[in-house]
This record gives sequence, C-alpha cells and structure tokens, in this order.
Amino acid sequence: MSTAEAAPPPGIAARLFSSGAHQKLLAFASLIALLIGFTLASPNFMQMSNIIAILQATSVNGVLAIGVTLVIITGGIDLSVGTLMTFCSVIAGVVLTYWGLPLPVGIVAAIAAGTLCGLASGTFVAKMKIPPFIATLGMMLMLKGLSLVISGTRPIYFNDTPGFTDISRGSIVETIIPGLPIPNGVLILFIVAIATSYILGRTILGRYTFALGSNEEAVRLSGVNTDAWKMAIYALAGGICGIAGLLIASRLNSAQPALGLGYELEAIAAVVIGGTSLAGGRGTIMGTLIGALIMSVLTNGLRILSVEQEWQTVVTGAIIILAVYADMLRKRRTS
Amino acid sequence: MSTAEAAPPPGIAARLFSSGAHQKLLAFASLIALLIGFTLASPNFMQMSNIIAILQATSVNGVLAIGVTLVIITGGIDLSVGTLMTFCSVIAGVVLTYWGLPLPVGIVAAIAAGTLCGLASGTFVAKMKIPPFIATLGMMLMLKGLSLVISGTRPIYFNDTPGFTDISRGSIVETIIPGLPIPNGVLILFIVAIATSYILGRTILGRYTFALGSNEEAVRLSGVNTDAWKMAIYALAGGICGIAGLLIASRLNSAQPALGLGYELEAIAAVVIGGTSLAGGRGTIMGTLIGALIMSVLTNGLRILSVEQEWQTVVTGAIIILAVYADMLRKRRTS
Amino acid sequence: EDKVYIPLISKGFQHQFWQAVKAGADKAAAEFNVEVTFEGPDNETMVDRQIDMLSAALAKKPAALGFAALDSQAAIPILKEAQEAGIPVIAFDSGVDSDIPKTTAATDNVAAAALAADKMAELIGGAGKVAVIAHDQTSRTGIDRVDGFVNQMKEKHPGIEVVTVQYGAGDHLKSTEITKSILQANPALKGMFGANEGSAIGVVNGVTEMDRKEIVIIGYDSGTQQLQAIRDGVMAGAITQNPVGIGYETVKAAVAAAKGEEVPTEIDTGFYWFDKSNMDDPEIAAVLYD
Amino acid sequence: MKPIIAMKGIVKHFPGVHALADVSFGLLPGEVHALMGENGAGKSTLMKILAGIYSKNGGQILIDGQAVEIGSPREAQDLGVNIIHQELSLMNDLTVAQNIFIGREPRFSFGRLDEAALNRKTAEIFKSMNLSLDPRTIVGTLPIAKQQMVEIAKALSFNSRVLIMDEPTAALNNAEIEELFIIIRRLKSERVGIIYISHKMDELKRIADRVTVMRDGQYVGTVSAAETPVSEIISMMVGRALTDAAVVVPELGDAPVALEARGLSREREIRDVSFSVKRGEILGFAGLMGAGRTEVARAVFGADPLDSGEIHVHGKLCPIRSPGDAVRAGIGYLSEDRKHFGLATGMNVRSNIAMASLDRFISTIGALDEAGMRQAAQRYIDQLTIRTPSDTQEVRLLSGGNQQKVVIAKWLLRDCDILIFDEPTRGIDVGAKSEIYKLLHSLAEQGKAIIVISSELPEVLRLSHRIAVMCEGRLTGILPGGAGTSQEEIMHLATLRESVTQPLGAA
Ligand SMILES: Nc1ncnc2c1ncn2[C@@H]1O[C@H](COP(=O)(O)OP(=O)(O)OP(=O)(O)O)[C@@H](O)[C@H]1O
Ligand SMILES: Nc1ncnc2c1ncn2[C@@H]1O[C@H](COP(=O)(O)OP(=O)(O)OP(=O)(O)O)[C@@H](O)[C@H]1O
Ligand SMILES: [Mg+2]
Ligand SMILES: [Mg+2]
Repeated sequence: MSTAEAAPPPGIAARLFSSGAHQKLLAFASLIALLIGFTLASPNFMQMSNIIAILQATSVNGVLAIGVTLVIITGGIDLSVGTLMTFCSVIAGVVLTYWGLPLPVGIVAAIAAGTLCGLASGTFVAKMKIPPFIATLGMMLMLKGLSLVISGTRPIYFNDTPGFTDISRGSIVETIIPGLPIPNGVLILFIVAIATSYILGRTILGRYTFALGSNEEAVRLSGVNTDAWKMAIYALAGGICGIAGLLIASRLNSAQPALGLGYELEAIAAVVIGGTSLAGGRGTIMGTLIGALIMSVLTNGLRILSVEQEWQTVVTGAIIILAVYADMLRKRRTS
Repeated sequence: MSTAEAAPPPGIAARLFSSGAHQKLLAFASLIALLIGFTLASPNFMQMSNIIAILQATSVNGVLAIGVTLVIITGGIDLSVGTLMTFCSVIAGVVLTYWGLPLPVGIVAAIAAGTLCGLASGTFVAKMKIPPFIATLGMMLMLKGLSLVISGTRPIYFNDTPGFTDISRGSIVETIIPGLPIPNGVLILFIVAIATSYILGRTILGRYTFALGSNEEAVRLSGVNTDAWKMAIYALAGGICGIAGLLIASRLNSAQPALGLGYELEAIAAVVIGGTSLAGGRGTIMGTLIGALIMSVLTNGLRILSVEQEWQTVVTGAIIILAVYADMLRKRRTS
Repeated sequence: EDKVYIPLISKGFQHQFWQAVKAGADKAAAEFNVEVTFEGPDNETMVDRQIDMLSAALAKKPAALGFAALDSQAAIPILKEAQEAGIPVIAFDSGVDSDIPKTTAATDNVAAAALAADKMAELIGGAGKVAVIAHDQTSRTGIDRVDGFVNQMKEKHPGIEVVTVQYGAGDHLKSTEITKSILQANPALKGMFGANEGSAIGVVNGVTEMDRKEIVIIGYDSGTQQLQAIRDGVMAGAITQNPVGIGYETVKAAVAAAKGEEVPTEIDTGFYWFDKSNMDDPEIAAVLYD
Repeated sequence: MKPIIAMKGIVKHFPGVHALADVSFGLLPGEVHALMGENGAGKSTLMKILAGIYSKNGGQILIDGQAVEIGSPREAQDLGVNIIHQELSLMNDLTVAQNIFIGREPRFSFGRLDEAALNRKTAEIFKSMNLSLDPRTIVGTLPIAKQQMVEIAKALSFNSRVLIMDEPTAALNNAEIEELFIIIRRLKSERVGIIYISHKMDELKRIADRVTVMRDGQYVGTVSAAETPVSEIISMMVGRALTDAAVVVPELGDAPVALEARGLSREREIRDVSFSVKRGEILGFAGLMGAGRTEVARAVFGADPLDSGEIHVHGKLCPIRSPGDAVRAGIGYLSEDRKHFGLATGMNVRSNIAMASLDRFISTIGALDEAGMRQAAQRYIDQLTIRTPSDTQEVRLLSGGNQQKVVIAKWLLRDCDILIFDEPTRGIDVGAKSEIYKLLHSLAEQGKAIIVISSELPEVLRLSHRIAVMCEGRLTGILPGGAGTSQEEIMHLATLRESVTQPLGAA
C-alpha cells in the first residue's frame, strides 16, 4: 500500500542524538543547501556575528515550535502559542515591574502562567472534547485580550529589574569560552530542545505523547488515563511558551502586549518543515529545530542579499514548499 | 464505541436544505442565543440596517469559508485563502484599471486566477505529496508577495470601471422587492452557498470530496484517480476565493494588496464552528454559513454594546469555545 | 443618561500612539461631557475591518463621528451613509479624499518625515548610506513617511543614499531582526530611520545587539523606550506628532459639529523634532507620551 | 482446462522482510482455490500483487496464458480481477451504497449523481445476498461484520472473472457464512475463479476445490480439498502435526469468585445482565452478532458508561468508571477490533506490548526502561511466535494475525487477574489458535478468571468451562461446558427472543 511505501522512519525516533536522528540528518540537506547558497551569494552572510544573529533570531520561534511539536505529536494543534508567549511576558512584567518582586519570582510566574493556560487548553480538549483547533483559537483570542487588559494596553518595561535582559542577551558561554559570544537565549533554546527530546524519547509522558497521536482510543482501552496525560502535555507545552515569553521580553526589555499574533503559524510551519506530521503520532524535536533554522536562515539570508521585501516573501514561500518536497522525495527513495 | 458515539449526523448530509440539515438546524441554537442576547441588550442591534451590515460583513468571510470547507472535507487545509482572495482582487484591478478592459473580463480573470492558484496548491498536495498545511502556507506567502509585486505595492482603485462597486454594494433584491435592500454581496454569498451545497451533495465531485476525506487509500484502491479529483477540489476552492476577491474589491472599491493575512484562520474557524471536522470526511455548507454568521454577529454585537476592544477579543474567544462546547454536548446527548 | 455619543474609528488601538490619541479624546470627552468610544483594527492593512467598525458605529446613531481612514477612497460609500443620516464626520490623523469630513485634525506625515531626513543629513555630515525601517508598505502613514524621507534625501541631500527600505509591521522583534540583517549586509551604514514607534525600537534593539554604536538613529513618535534611548544617547532624536492633541481636537471639533457650529476646515496638530537637548522643554514634553 | 491465472516464481521484499520467495499459484475458471498458511506466510501479499496493489520484485503473472503487468488496482479491475481486503478498506463517512459504487457512480450529465439508481442497484445486490441492510446507512455506524458484508457486496458488484477473498468470514457468524457460501456457489456456476483465504479449517471441505499451502513466504504444495485430510493440510502449514484435545472442565466448587456482574443495564443494548466468573474458570460468551456481548465486555471494562448495575471484583463492590479503573482492579480487555481499539499501529511492537504496563518500566530517574521493555517484548514474541523482524518493527507492517498476537501480549504482560478476550482468534491461523487455546487454559490453571467472547461455536465449546449465551442484550442462559453441551442448545438460547411464544427456526 502506498501508505506503507511513503512511510517515514520509525516514529519513536524522537531523541535528539539517537539512531532515528541519524536518518533525520539527511533533512539537514535543505538547511545546508541554503547555508551554502547564501555564503556564496554574500560575503556578509557566513560571519560569526551573523550566525549568532540567526541563532538569536531562531530562539523565540524555536522554543515556541518545540512546545507546539508536543501538541502536534498528540494529534492536536496549538494556535495559542504566540499570544500565550505574550501573556506570559506580560505576567512577568506585572510581577517584576508593577509589583517589584525579585527576578526568580517573575521567571517562575511566567512559566507557571504558561503552564496553567496550557492546562486550560488541555482541559478544553481532553475533558470538554472541544477540537484542539477551536479550543486553542479561543484561547489565543482570550489571551490576546487579557494581555492588553492586564498590561493596561501599554508595554511594561523591565528597567527596574537588573539582569532581566541577560536572560536572553547575556552570554554565559562567552564568560566560559571567550570569543564565543553565544547569547543565553540560544543556550536556552538548546537546553529546552534537549530536555524536551529527553522527555519525548525516554519518559512515560513522551511515550504517551506518541501513543495518543497514534491511536488515542487504543491507549484509553489499555487502561491509561488519556485525558490526564493529554492535559499534562498541553500544560508542558504551555510552560515552554512561558519560557519563550521570558526570552522575548528579555530581548525587547519589555512586555509588548500587542505582539504575538502570527507567531503560531510560523511555529507550526517550523514543526511541519521539520518532518512532524500534523496527523500526529510522529515527530522529532531535532526536526523542529532544523525547521526553525531553515526559516530564520532564509529570512536572514534574503535580507542580507537585500532582496526586495515583497520578493522575499515569494521566495520564502517557494523554498518552504521545495524544502518539504525534497524531504518527501528523499523519504520515498529510502523506503 | 467512542468513534460511533462522537459521530455527528450523517456526513453526506451536505445539502443546504436536506434531511441532514434538519439536524444541523439545532446548531442554530448558539446563533439564535446570540441574536436574542444582543437584541435584549441593545435597541440598536436588531434593526434592518444593522442586520444588513452583519450580513454584508459576513459575505467575504462566508465565501472564503465555503471554499475552505471543500478542502477541509477532503481532509486537507487551505491557509492561502486570505492572500489568494487579495491576489484575485489585484488581478481584477490590473485587468480593469491598468489595462482598461471591460468588467466581465475582469470578473473572469479574477475567478480564473483563483482557480489556477487553487490548482497549483492542489498539484503540490496531490502530485508532489506535500502536506496541505505546508503547500498552502507556501502558497499563502507566495501570493502575499506577488500581490504586492503585481500591484506595485499600492492599492488599485476601480474608479474607471462603472458598476464595479455594484458587485457587492448594489442591490438587485431591492429593485425587485422595494424596501429590502439586501446587498448583492450577500446575495452572492447565498448563491455560492447553494451552488456549493449542490456540488457537494449531488455531483460526483462532491462525492469524491467526502470519500477522499473519509479514506483516501480506499478510494484509490477502488480505481479512482484520486490525484486528479483532489486537484479539481482545490481548484474549485480557489475559484471561490476568486469570488471573495471580487466581493472585497468591490466593497472597498479598491484592490488592497496587503490585505488578507489572518483571514484564513477566521475562515477555518467558521468552518469548524459550523461542525465540519478537521479530520475530513464530514461537513456541511449550511454549518459553515452558520459558523460565519456566529462570528460576525458576535463581532458586531460586542461593538454595538460598546464593549472595550480588548474585552471584545476575550469574549469572542470564550464564546467560540462555548458555542462549540454546546454543540458537542448536544451531539453527545442525541447519540 | 442621554449623553452625546461620539465614536472614534482609528487605524489601530494597541500601539502607544493610538493610546495617546485615545487619552486626548477621553480628556475632551470629560471636558465636554460627551461619551466617546475608541476603536481600531489590529493592523493598518485591515481596510475592510475598519469599514465594518464604521457601520457598527453608525448603527449606534452617534451625534458625530471621528475617523482616521486606512484607505480614504474605500470608506467613501459608508461616509456618504453618515452624511445622509446627518452625522458629521471629523477626519483625524490623515485626511480623507472627499468633502464629507467637516474638518481634518492631522499631522503632515510627508513634511514630518522630510524633517527627519534633514536631521539625519545634518547628523551624518551630508554623505553616506542610510536605511529605513517602516511599519507598513501600503498604509497611508507608511507610504507618506517613507516617501517623505526618501524623496527629501533625493532632492536635498544627494550625497546620501537610502540603501534599503524594509517593513516590520511595527512588530518590535521583527524590526529588530530586520535591523540586524541590514547592519550585517551594509557594514558602511551610517544611519537608520525607524518610521514608527515599533520600528524605531526595533532599530535601537538591533543596533544595541550588534553593538554598532556609530549608527545614527532617528525615530518617530515617542513612548517610554524611545525617550529612554534618546536620554541614553543611543537614539539621536525623533519626530513626534501630537497624538494627545489629535484626539482632543477631534472630539472638540466633533462636539462643535454635532451642535451645528462652524468648525475650521483644517486643524494642523503639528509635529516636532525632539532630542536630548529639548525633550524636557515644556511645549515638547507636553506632546510626548510614555 | 486452461487456467485463468498463473503466477510463477513471484518474489517480494519489504524492508527487513523477505515476504515472498519463488511462489507459484494457478487458478482455473469456476474453481474455489483456497490459499492457506500461517499468519505472515505471505498470503495477503501474494494476492495484493495480483490485485495491482503491490508491485512484485520478480516472477511472472499470466492471465489466460498471456503475460501481464498489473500496475494499479484499476488495471486489475480492467482485467476482471477484484479483491475483498482482509483489513476493511471502506469510507466510514459514506453510505453503504456510496461505498459499493465508489468510482462507478451512476450519473446524469454534468457529473450529477443518480442517487436513486445507486441505492436501487445496491438494494438489488443486497437482495441477491439475502442481506437486509438499508443502502443509505452510514458505513461507520455498522458493526464490523456488517462492514465485511459491504465489502463482499462491493466485490460482487463488479463483473469479476477472478474474485479474491482475503479472510471474508473472519468477522461473520454462521448464518452469514451460509449466505456467503451460497453466493460463492452461484459465482462458481458462472465460471468465476475464486481465491479463498481463511483460517477456518472447516470451511475448506465445504467450499474449496483445491488448496494451496504457503509457509514462510514459500510455496509448499497444492492438493485437492476433497481428497486430502485436514490434518495433512495443517501439517503442511505448520510443518508438524497438531493434536486437538477436548476441554476438560476443572472442579471449581470452592474457588473464589473473581468477577461478578449484577444487573448490568445500558439503554437497549444491555438489559439486566448478571453473571460471575470464578478464579481458574473460563466463561465463554456465545450469541449471534449484535447480541450485545461486546457491549457487556466494554461496560465491565469501563469503556462505556452503565445506566445501572454493580460490578464486584474479588467479592468487593468496585466502581469502574474508566478503563483505567478496570485495569487497576486487575481486569484486562482484548477488543474485537484490534485496528481501532487495540493497537497504536504507527508505533512499534515493543511500545504496543508495553502500552498497558508502562508504569512498571520506569527507572529511578523517571526514564523508561527500554532494555526491560525489549526483554519483555522479546519474551512474548517468542512465546506467541509473533512473526516480526524485530521488536522495533511498526505494528502496521505486521500481518493481521500477528497484530492480534501483539494485543494478546499486551494483556499478558499486564498480568491481570481477570481477562476478557473478545474474539481472540479472529484472523489467527490454526497453529497459533491452538497455541492460544493452550495459553488460555494455562492462564486459567494459574488461577486467572477468563471471559472469552467468540462467534465460532466450536471454539466456545472447546474452550469454555461454562457458556453464557446472549440474545438481544439479555443473558438468556448459562450452560455447562464440556462434551455434554451441543451447538443446538446454544443456538436455542441465542435465538431466544423476548416473545418466547414465537418458536424460532434456528433452534
Ligand atoms: N508493507 C509491508 N512492509 C513490511 N512488511 C510487510 C508489509 N506487508 C506485509 N509485510 C510482511 O510480509 C509478511 C507476509 O505478510 P502477509 O500479510 O502477506 O501475511 P498473511 O499470510 O496474509 O498473514 P495473515 O494470515 O496473518 O493475514 C509478514 O511477515 C509481514 O510482516
Ligand atoms: N446495523 C446496525 N446499526 C446500528 N447498530 C447496530 C447494528 N447492528 C447491531 N447494532 C448494535 O450493535 C450492538 C451489538 O454489537 P456487536 O455486533 O459488537 O455485538 P456482539 O454481541 O459483541 O456481536 P459480535 O461480537 O458477534 O460482533 C447491538 O446492541 C446493536 O444495537
Ligand atoms: Mg493476510
Ligand atoms: Mg462483538
């Protein structure tokens, strides 16, 4: 059957550096091709500062994409990631600037807010049986409005919280390895990626994530409390959005309550370009990272080449399609 | 069996006024509740002019939602509907204003452009096996860029084409029934709805639309050229977006090349609120119409009540979730 | 309570600029004892959403209407409806190509951006490369500010080359990334103009992250972060409109028009250059917001 | 007589699996040719090649002596070759009639559908099959047996010269099998060649002319059905002889009751059902299709809510509201529809076997113990002889019977005290079947309480220590197991409708 023939590599191969990832390395192809192309096209592209800029630009979208990967593997979708990120940054702003509490409290509050909102989405989906698209669309709108309400429709600045901007912009790596100014934001992206990979590949939560996406009813009939696990997964994804909220707030040194719309599509695009199926049941964090990188390399490279902005959009669209097509061809050939 | 229990009424019951629609009438409940609520809350709401304004506001989103319903029933998704609409209106602008050709040519050109772009998306999906999400995301970006390129990044006005604004704003109904100033745009929405319902329920194309969404592999094993039919469905959906493009251009008396982003989510939301399953295989045009109406009644009503704008967003999100939840409960009870 | 009701339909509501306009409108509302609502679409491409807002506002049978058109032509039919219903319309922020509005309370964006160009030329010594980041490619304010800046450079400062104009939708983060790419691609760049608040903050962020302190940054509008950047010397200065004044004047004119009084055909709310040296002057401080 | 079909030296590889090696097969017109073999022997694969679904890696297909390449299902149909798939491939959201005529809808001009003709033609086919089913029923709402009948009707709607039936009776009850055999005989008389795959040995004698046996993707031999004893065919299949012991009903007088259901009711499907199972006992559930046995099992397991009734486990009242509650109470349920309710087919064998017991494979740092799961999986792969290249093979790539064994392994690993097996041998070959019978008996000997639901009366008789019979949602009687009970007694209870004054034919 054609389904069998189009079959991608084993679905559970979710670990970042596992045998499954070995196959995934081939998906680097599009990314490498882009990198080589831009390097040849512009001397300004392949430079330490620009590479770091690209990584920095990937950090927020990458973290969001990792969160949404979890939900997509369960067979769901999360449209609220962008506004949830914003909501969490506003919460951090309220806690740190309006209430003047210390930095760690703000960090915990942002992540907790994300987790709770994720849990709410999960409850809508698991308990109230609302389709994930609608549950998270509603959540997206509610959070968008609430961010404005809570912040009083104005940005909240973190000028009174010293060290807040270091969350994303400082560089612990540079203090250890001088000359390698990898910003903390990028470090956090990789830490989140590795932790999530571990959870997906090695823990019971990860196993159920795949199982729910593969056949929820069969899992339920195996005596598993599928609702509870699903809620846990949405909550985890929400918590990850909270981290993204801290990253963006730190980069902008402010919580911008109107931001966030449109980020969800970009995050989902990164996930799908990375080979995760929207039908659920299969996907890798490594793929998502590559997908997010493809998107930001493309954006950055086209800008460096000073391509006219309207053409940038056209080219981005075309390359996204081509990248996935190339991956498709490769998979068909290997199976 | 849970699948059977969650099963909505017969999937093929797609005709606007068929026996299946009878069950769907229950989904009116949320809509009616909203209408009654707003009528009680504000004397300005239930007035001829406002009802017509609501219908007028529904026309563009409604037509887009009808187009995307087709694609969703096949089990796909179309993110490009918003920018495709814009692209078609720009094409109409180029043909009518830049080239000065007569009105019918412009109409045909817009619909043809939509059909061709839909065909392109369909080809990506059916022939190149690119997941619909990515294929249409790429298409969305490409069309967004191309609209700007073709229009020279500026709106194109239709001042030289007398009668163009009548496409959406004139009222044939009023010339026939004086005192009932239903704008042509609304008339077109209903015509598109009835025609699409007919196609879905009574023609071979409609049959395969449901069949593809239900079990594509089984259809293919029955010897049907699934790729060709899928392409035809995407093309039809594209053509319908072309009609939406004409409607919005006529309403604004201009082709606004930057418009269109975000419309896809709203259209998809209308479809899902209307009871069509994103998993494919089932759905009704009637439901989509109701979904689109729920969204615009909500928006309009909250504005009429002068609810603060940030709270409007919150309430909209909450009501979307509640509407679908109510529908869910009803279905669970009836089955 | 039968207060006079005046809805203001603006181009946006989430940005600080619009919140300042709203503040001005609220101030006038309190002063003249009228009820004002303020509404605008999420971004400046949503021409049709604005029309829907207009028609909902008309359904509420207002005494007068304030309107900042995203596309003035597109709105004419519904403005005609207002006219037929005897509801006076006051245009604000930018004009409407029609004689329906009784008056227009607006900033001349082209002239304001030209002033930014002159200041830029002065600060970088009349020669070199500069870049522009704007919020929107198709909206009136976006077009006017970019055109005003670029044309002024062409006409008055031939030694200066505008290497690129890019659009970041007013999104701080996106504008930051764009700035960084532009800096990367143009090592010899001397100055950047951010054509609205979000764009200007993006430029500041990008320049800071790339550590290119030599770049002369000129912004537009105010807001806490821009004011801070100017105080810190990261931003050379900015153009400010008088958003509070715009809101105030709009409501004031609307109240007058609703009573059938004569209103002036044009209310120029003005624009100002401000930098570290003059930002605390009372007449400047009065038009800044944060 | 010239063969219609001649397949010679067919070879087929899948990644990691050598599915077919040099297989030959021939079919005469008007013949019913049975294709036999253990699970995973390659029967379905061979037929899918003939039906244009898989492409072969080697060998030749001759139709009427002419070499042909069959590239797609359409080409196969054009050659008059049609197949009833083992795994149902229907469109659940469409009606029965729409399914049957998919791709060949009667239509007016401009692609308009002639729905009336569609339903009429379908009704005609159903009439010829003696099947009472409304052509406008949505397929997804039908029980699996009815769906199987729809598949059969679909194949009949073609004017086939060759009809392949891949386990058509796996989900059917006796009456329906009778109807199918009448249809097959009619087709025979019309000189249609029929390839018949089944694991039910008794069907061979009744319907087949010749039997071809396959083992491990290889051709073993072709024999005449009438002249070859079943035992010989079985030993060709499994490579050894099987002994068939009759059930010995153990003495369970003072054994404690493990599970007791009192007055279970849910709408019209379950009506006041009470029964109990002792430790060490196998309670068989017999009944016609739709009798509600599956419903009772699902309700006991907490998969569906009950309107009223109590469930006692080990003598204690046990509120079971979800499958999770049931599993915690030590109840396992093996569903009759493995594809939808038993397996995560996109996941591998190891994960599926561990699915109900994952909480036991967590190491100290919260990670899953992969090594432990591998060992467990391997143990059951060996014990149940699951044919799979490794425990990391995706389950959807296994043959139907081997998938069923994976589900069984899942519940064996969970080690429940009370096990409910719903059609445990559906699609399982004779060799494995007797393994499963042995397994069930040994589980009972270990003191487990076992409920077996089966539509095959011989199976119920062979396994059960007691036999509960259901009809229309009611428990109509409980019979003793062993040689004393006859099929007729069971059928009497199975057709004991509520109005007992009406004597019924089958009884
Ligand atoms: N698409 C596939 N990819 C990989 N392996 C496959 C595929 N299809 C079948 N196989 C393997 O080929 C072998 C033969 O499978 P097949 O389905 O033909 O068996 P079968 O004789 O029909 O068994 P059963 O009686 O259980 O249905 C099995 O080992 C199976 O795992
Ligand atoms: N054609 C049908 N349409 C709708 N519901 C049906 C239909 N046939 C049966 N049912 C319902 O399904 C239930 C029985 O399902 P099922 O066939 O699984 O029962 P069972 O006794 O387990 O039979 P078996 O296990 O032999 O299939 C019955 O309660 C009946 O109401
Ligand atoms: Mg088989
Ligand atoms: Mg059953």
